[in-house]
Amino acid sequence: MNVNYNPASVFNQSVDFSFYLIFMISILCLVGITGFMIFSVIKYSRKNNPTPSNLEGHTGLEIVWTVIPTILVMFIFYFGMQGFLKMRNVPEDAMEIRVDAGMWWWKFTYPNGLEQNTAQGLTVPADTPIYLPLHSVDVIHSFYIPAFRVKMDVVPKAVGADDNYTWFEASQIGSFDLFCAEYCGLNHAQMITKVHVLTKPDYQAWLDEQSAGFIKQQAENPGKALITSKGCFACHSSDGTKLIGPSFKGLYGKTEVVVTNGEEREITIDDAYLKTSIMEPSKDIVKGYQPLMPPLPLTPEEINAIIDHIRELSE
Amino acid sequence: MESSPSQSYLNSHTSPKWTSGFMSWFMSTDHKRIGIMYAVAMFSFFFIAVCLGFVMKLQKMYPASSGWEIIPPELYGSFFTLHAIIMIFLFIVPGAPAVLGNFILPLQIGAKDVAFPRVNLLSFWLYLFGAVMAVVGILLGGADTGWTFTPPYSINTKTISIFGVAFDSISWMLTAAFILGWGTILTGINFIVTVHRMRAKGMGYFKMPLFTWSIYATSWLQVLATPVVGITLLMIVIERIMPVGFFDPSKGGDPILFQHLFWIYSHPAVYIMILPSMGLVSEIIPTNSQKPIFGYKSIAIASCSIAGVGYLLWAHHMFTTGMSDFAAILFSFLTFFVAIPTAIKVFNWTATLYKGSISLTPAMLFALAFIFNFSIGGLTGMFLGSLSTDIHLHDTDFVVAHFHYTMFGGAAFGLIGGVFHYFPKMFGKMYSMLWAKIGFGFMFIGFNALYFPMLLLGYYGMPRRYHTYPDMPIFNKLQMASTLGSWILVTGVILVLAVWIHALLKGKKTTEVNPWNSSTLEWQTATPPTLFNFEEDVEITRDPYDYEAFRGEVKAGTAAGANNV
Amino acid sequence: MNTHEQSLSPRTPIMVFGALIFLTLATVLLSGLDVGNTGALIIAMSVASIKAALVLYFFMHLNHEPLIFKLFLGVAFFTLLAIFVLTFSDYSFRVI
Amino acid sequence: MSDTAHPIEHHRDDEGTRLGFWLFLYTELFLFAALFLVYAVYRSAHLEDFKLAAENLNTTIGTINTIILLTSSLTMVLSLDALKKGSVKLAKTLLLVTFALGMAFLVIKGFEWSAKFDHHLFLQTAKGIAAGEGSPLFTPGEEMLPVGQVLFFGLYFIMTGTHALHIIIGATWMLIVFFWMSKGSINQDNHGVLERCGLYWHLVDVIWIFLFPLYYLIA
Ligand code: HEA
Ligand code: HEA
Ligand code: HEC
Ligand code: CUA
Ligand SMILES: [Cu+2]
Repeated sequence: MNVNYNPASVFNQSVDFSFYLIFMISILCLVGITGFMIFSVIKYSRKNNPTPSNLEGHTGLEIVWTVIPTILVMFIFYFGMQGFLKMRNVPEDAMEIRVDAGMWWWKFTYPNGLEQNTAQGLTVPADTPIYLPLHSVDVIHSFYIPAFRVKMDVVPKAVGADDNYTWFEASQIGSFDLFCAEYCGLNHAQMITKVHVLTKPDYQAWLDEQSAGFIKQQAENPGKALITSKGCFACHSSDGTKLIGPSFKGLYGKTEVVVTNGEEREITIDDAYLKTSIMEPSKDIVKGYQPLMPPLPLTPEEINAIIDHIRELSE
Repeated sequence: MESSPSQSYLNSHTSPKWTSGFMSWFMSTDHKRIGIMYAVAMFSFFFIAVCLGFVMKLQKMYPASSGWEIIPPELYGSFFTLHAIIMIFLFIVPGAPAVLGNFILPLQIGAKDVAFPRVNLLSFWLYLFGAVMAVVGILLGGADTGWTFTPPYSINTKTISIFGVAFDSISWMLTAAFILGWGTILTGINFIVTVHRMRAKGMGYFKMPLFTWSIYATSWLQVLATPVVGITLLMIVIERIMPVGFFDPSKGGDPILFQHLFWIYSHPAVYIMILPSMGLVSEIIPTNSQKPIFGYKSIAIASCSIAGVGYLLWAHHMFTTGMSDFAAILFSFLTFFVAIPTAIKVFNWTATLYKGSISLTPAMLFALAFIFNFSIGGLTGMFLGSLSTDIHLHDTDFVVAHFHYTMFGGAAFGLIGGVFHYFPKMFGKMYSMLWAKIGFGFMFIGFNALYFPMLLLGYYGMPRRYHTYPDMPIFNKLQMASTLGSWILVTGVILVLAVWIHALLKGKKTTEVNPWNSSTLEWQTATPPTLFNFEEDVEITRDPYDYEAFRGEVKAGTAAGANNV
Repeated sequence: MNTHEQSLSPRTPIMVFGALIFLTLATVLLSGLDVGNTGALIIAMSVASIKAALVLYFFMHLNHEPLIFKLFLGVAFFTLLAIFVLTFSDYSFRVI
Repeated sequence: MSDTAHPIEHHRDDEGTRLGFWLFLYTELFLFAALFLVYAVYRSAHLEDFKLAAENLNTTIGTINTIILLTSSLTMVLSLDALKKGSVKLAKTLLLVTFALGMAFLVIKGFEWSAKFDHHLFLQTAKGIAAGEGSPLFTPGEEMLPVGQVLFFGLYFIMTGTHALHIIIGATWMLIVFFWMSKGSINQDNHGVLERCGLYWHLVDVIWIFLFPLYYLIA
């Protein structure tokens, strides 16, 4: 079964109602207009009706087809607005999951600090309102779940500005597509992940298990946990595959050619180099790659942990 | 009635210095020659954009997982940007006013030329300069921002660079768009003054033909909206070169503000595209029904109210950007008010058919197809104007289908109809009716086969500007249908272009003044028109679409037209 | 050639000029007053509008032009107003 | 281009030309309107920063410049009046005075600009912000301006810069008109060009009338 668009959230009712209302009005207008055109073209063809009338207008008719559309569109507006207001008013008891987006990854942060990346997707309990503040680290993305009829742009904001948000309440168990709907460069079409809707008990079990693993990993290998949660794996692999950026495997200690300020130079990868690569990605560009890596906010400790892990991957 | 073929604008010239060859065109201030030059330039650029669209459709034939890749993602990104920049800034916005507005408007109001013929030529040069600059920009790397140039992406992107970062092709393209804007503005000013100052004796405002009305309304939008986008695009250029953060949040700017400024122009621009075509339809339908247009005054006023109201609803493109809820509701409310004058026009056109004497010339076929396609386009606009449904449909293929229905099924179909209508008058040549109708058939069917599936795709959640898409039966089938449609469509386009080129080169010569028996003024001058349009000053006594009076004049021999209708 | 009756004596322009200088100095002095942000904005913009109107009407001879010129000014003015008001329907309700 | 045969250019329609020129002026106005809109939005968002930043601008200099520009508008009007009355010589003198005032405005503006540059009110600080505090790009010790002030100066430079560009265009045009007046092709009967040049100049003045309080006064 295709689960991409089947109604699956509390918004479907109002959105789909508006949709069908407009659809019915449209079909009515279109059939009327087209029908009348075809009828006239046949009935009043040059052959069938060689002498045209000199009809210039009809005030009554003009009024009718000004007033009726006005009334119809006001209905359309009203129902559209009702549905919209519902989407903008988050229920008090909603559970918060923070959404971060960047080129070209998603990250979902749960209230207990658990983080999920693009490959893992967003897991939520059914029949629970979920409130999602939306952050972007670089350009505008758009958080879109067709089956839930929700969409909101993920806009990078100045310090202190209001963040965008959206919310939904899934009403069906299953996995649904989550797209990025605002053009954000090269891999815009790959910025896709899934929303997994679980029953409440299943969700609780999932959460406990994940959190345990997460906490364990964080304690044992903070670097790997960070690389996973910050979304580095969207562009870097740990098994030698070349993605958007170079693989982390065997990186440490390697000699390679980088372009700095337009000049090529050869370097050996060490702690200091890794540090600048991560803090100021646009300074040294590895030859053969595009300057696409975004600067990510990391504390010095976090960077050290990441570097430790990259070193481990090369041992 | 036949005209003496001796001195048409095609063999006389405005300048004593350049009397023949290329320069006699390139330096000509004659509004008719300028119109033709625009047409030639525009169609050349347009053809590039059609090819880009065609390739995009090919790319979408199969989903990603099938391994199908005609073009890599970075090319797809620049293709839809260039496709849109050419289609919008080089083709459809300057299109109707510059080609048919230039050619027909002065003839329709009995003027010898536009108010500022030299400024008119300057507009053309600006257009050509900007257009060539844009095309050179494409060759030098192009842009991959979408025609909406949304920051911060447009400020940061370096995806596309042939010469590395040294050549900033995005700033280059933005500057080209800025220059094109000035060409449009000057054309607009020219037409407004022409309409106000140069109408023939006796032609009151409500005796002007409806095409003139629509160009007049368009011109106001051009004058008042274009400068806003001009300076906004320059601000992006400045931001790319210097570290000021007008729209960059990391420097305190608000990226949404750019979208406001962009749509302040670009929403009115969609009415710049459609109004002239509406005007053409208002000419074609009464002519081919041989009866007055239904509700002349309300159509004229509707043109102006579309322009006026059209200025006030730009932010309906921004419902999902996170602007304030109040603004979203306000703009949604205002959006619906533009539907009303549009509805009035649509109903009036259909009512004109009633009790007419209809002949289905190619122009008429395109005009009727315009009504059908544009109704679908406009009605899908209702889904987008309504808040809750737009949240779902925004930035999906539904929007793409909506604007192709309006811009292409509407504006471009109207234009093609207009060209078929005025072709004999412009060149004194007749085209093949049969092949024109066959071309129409292909275009109409292909068009709907291409874009109707996209409406459904959008409803099922297919985002736009996607280089590829996830493998799902519903997506796969609809994408395939849409790609097949594009093949039929392109066959139609090629047929239509071939009909025109054939007619120009080998078509039957005609000097018939009024081949369609139209009652408006432009059909009363020679075919092709003489340099200054009218031999003597004209005086208007009747309404433009008073066919009864017109038939009387034909009988009395004071007007040109076939007697037997 | 201008068909309208025009007084070409320099009296009017000089008087208008006097008024403009006066308003300039007045607005500079008034800006010293403590009337709050909105107050200062309103005063400054009102004075500027009066000055602009003077320039448009007298220096740019709008007073001698036919009605159509004034209608055009009206169209431009109201469009400007609409842009500002509608844009602030967003920014008045949002922190950027 | 010399289009001798063209009937439109023979039959002169001064009022139509003026109408067209006014429309052109509105497009200029809308060009600036977009900038004013950006200013208004950021001012409302960063009120305190805008006020602090505005204190770096010198009100006296601003006032002097305003008066210079208003005076130049007056001399422009008088020049046109003189030409209409037939005293070409007086008209030429007044036009030169207008030109000189325009230049004076530019010179003063130039001094103001270079002072701002010296104080690093623009590029350097903006660069620091782009890199963000804590970034190695950021040189410690260099004064950091809050984003609101950077926006203020960015807008200040682009708006006064665009305005100055218009002054330059207007002044160049005046020189051309002056030259034509000397040649006699602009005269009592044919004063349209001077009139349009004047209209343009006054528009530049009107724009300054709004720029002045927004940048120099409401601090
Ligand atoms: C020629 C161009 C053209 C025209 C004429 C229109 C006409 C309209 N458009 Fe469209 N539009 C575009 C070109 C055009 N549009 C483009 C290019 C985009 C996308 C830009 C981008 O993002 O790249 C767009 C996007 C767009 C959006 C944003 C969608 C999104 O991104 O989320 C919206 C939202 O409100 C919208 C609405 C409308 C409306 C309400 C009309 C109205 O004017 C339509 C009025 C017409 C009718 C209503 C039909 C005829 C009337 C009847 C048959 C009578 C009966 C009717 C009723 C009773 C309702 N358009
Ligand atoms: C006028 C506008 C116009 C026209 C005619 C077209 C024509 C076509 N468009 Fe275009 N399209 C746009 C404007 C237009 N497009 C815009 C603005 C976008 C948005 C880009 C963005 O996201 O930024 C877009 C995006 C767009 C996409 C979406 C990209 C994406 O989001 O992933 C696709 C996908 O297939 C597409 C396909 C096509 C095809 C196959 C054609 C054509 O190949 C079909 C063939 C064309 C014709 C048959 C026209 C014939 C007309 C005449 C002959 C006119 C006669 C004229 C005179 C007399 C003057 N277009
Ligand atoms: C948007 C994709 C993207 C993301 C996300 C990303 N990178 Fe990168 N990265 C790149 C690209 C592309 C390059 C190569 C060009 C360059 O050197 O800047 C690169 C280069 C690097 C290098 C230098 C590699 C070498 O061979 O010299 C390091 C180290 C690095 N990234 C670490 C990280 C870390 C750590 C993260 C997460 C916190 C991360 N990256 C996130 C795209 C990305
Ligand atoms: Cu992120 Cu598109
Ligand atoms: Cu719109």
